[in-house]
Amino acid sequence: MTQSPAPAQFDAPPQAEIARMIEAMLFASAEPLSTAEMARRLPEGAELTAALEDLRARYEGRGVELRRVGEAWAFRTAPDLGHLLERHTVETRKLSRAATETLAIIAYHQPATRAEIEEIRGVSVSRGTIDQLIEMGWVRLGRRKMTPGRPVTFVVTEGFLDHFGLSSPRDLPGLRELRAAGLLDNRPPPGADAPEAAPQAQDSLFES
Amino acid sequence: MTQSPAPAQFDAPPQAEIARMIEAMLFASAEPLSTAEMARRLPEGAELTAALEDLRARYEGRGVELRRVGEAWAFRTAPDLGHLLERHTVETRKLSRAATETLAIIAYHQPATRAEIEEIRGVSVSRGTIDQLIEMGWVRLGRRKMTPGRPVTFVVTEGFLDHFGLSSPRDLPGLRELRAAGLLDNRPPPGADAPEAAPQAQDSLFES
Amino acid sequence: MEERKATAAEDVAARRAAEALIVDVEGFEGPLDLLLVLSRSQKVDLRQVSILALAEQYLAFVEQARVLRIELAADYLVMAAWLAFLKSRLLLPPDPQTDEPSGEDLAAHLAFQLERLQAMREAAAVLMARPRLGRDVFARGAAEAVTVHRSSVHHASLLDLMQAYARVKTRDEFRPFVMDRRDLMTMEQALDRLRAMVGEAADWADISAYFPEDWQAAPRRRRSATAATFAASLELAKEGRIEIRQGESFAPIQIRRKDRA
Repeated sequence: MTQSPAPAQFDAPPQAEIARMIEAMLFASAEPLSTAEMARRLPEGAELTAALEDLRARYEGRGVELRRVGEAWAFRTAPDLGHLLERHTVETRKLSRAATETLAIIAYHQPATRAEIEEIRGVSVSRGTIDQLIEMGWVRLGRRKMTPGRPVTFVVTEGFLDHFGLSSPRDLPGLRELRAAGLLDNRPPPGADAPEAAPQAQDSLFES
Repeated sequence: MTQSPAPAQFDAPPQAEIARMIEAMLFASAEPLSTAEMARRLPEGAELTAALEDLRARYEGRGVELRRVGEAWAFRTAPDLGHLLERHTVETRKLSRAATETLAIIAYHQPATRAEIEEIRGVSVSRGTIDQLIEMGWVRLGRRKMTPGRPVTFVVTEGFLDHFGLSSPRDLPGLRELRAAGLLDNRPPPGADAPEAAPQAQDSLFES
Repeated sequence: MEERKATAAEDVAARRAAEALIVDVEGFEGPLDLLLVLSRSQKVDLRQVSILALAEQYLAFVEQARVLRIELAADYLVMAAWLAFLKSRLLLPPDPQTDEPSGEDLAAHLAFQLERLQAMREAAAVLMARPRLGRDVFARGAAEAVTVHRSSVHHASLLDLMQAYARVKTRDEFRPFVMDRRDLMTMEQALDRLRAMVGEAADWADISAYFPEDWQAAPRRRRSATAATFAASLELAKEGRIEIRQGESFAPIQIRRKDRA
């Protein structure tokens, strides 16, 4: 790429100067500029076409290109560099309540069918919720259950264990421990000799 | 924040390619871009300094120039071509003499306290004057001075440098001469007790 | 006639001078600015300005303002007083007894202040004359904003997980409470049973003897039967149909038929 000082063979230094002027005008303009508009602003008798061609050649293959837009001209970012004008930001969001509960149930009861999850949550589980957990790499399909209809089951993944720092789903604390740790709302248990329902339920589910 | 995909997976792109990328980014921005912001958008390991210098040299003498503005860079039209360009920005309010003097004093003496400005001008500085300069984005608060009362100081901004076409406050016209002549010294008046006690010194000068 | 004309002309000139002075005072940015303007009338380099002459000019200016009854701001008068003091210092030989700054030192500092103010004025003018952004120099007109793509990563902690599970599992603890009646004997049941049997009870017998067989063993059932039967016994005693006794605290409670008198 040659620098702008006017080539010696032209006795008209204006051409390089005209190119400079066009360059500044096109750069500063919010809209593409028509040749008529440029000519109006340039000194009289300025040879525009050659200067524009000169300028276009100068920018060829560069980060910015001089492009014809209809009857007008404009600088445009080189098409392959569009990605530089994009910025990707990643927001960390809290997992929704439905997803967290579903994930917890799968972790505590795996392999768990959708029906089992729904029974425990007491509400239906949307497809999207389980899809989201699968997309996140925390849940995957387990073996089909050997019960009528052979429903699919869901289990947690290695990625899940990794993320939550568990070596096995059995490391998850039971209800009694959760309560002892103050993680349950402080409500009196329903009966003094009521069995620890959760771990039993959990076990039975794990074994079923 | 994820990086934009690098064209080459492992090798950092060659300097010419980095220059193209910087050219595209800077062309697309009306505001100066900091080297940090550019580096964030470039492929990892991209050598910025050499590419910027390369690009600056490429545009020397052209209709558009690459300028350093503090820690940032920007393309700006060549100063001699202003007459060709439409003044699409609102004409800046004509600054009062008090405002221009205050701006110059802050620029040349920065960080400058209000007391210092007042001592140099020999009159009190109205709040509105400094507020106006701050509103224009030319002056901002600097660090508090480690003198009694810990007064706030004022410094000029990157916007100031951009507006007046300066790469750094060190490029202020005549700075070296002024310094050599001792005119930027904070010279205490004779008989003043504490050299830092500018307002007191001023008072004593006028009242003794 | 001539004289009167001349006087009128003088009056006009004086009035004009006074008005000009008023305008000038308003145009000055304080005493230092006025001093700087006055110093220019000496037509010398600021470094060689005669501070003594400047002080005299300033004092003459203030005096003129006083004669013309022009109100001067306090700082002009303060400066006048200080310059009068400086003038006396410059004219009198230095007093070797005092360590106060000499007239020359004070004058030099004033000269420095004037030079510094002048320098800053010139710097401001040079700065303002530079090619300026938006007037002489322009930024990219068709700036392209950086498109920001936002994506989300969802996060949950182990604590969130455990709390969610606990929440689900304890939801059941809040269903409406229904008493399990299988192991519960009501007083009515005990009363019915006792009424039917008490007619035969001529001898003292523990109330537990009146429990149904399947309420004897299981502690929970036995507790409930004891409470219900005791309450029924009290009821029958009130009706005068039985007598109750207890040997001592916590000894078995015994009942027998009370024969009517």
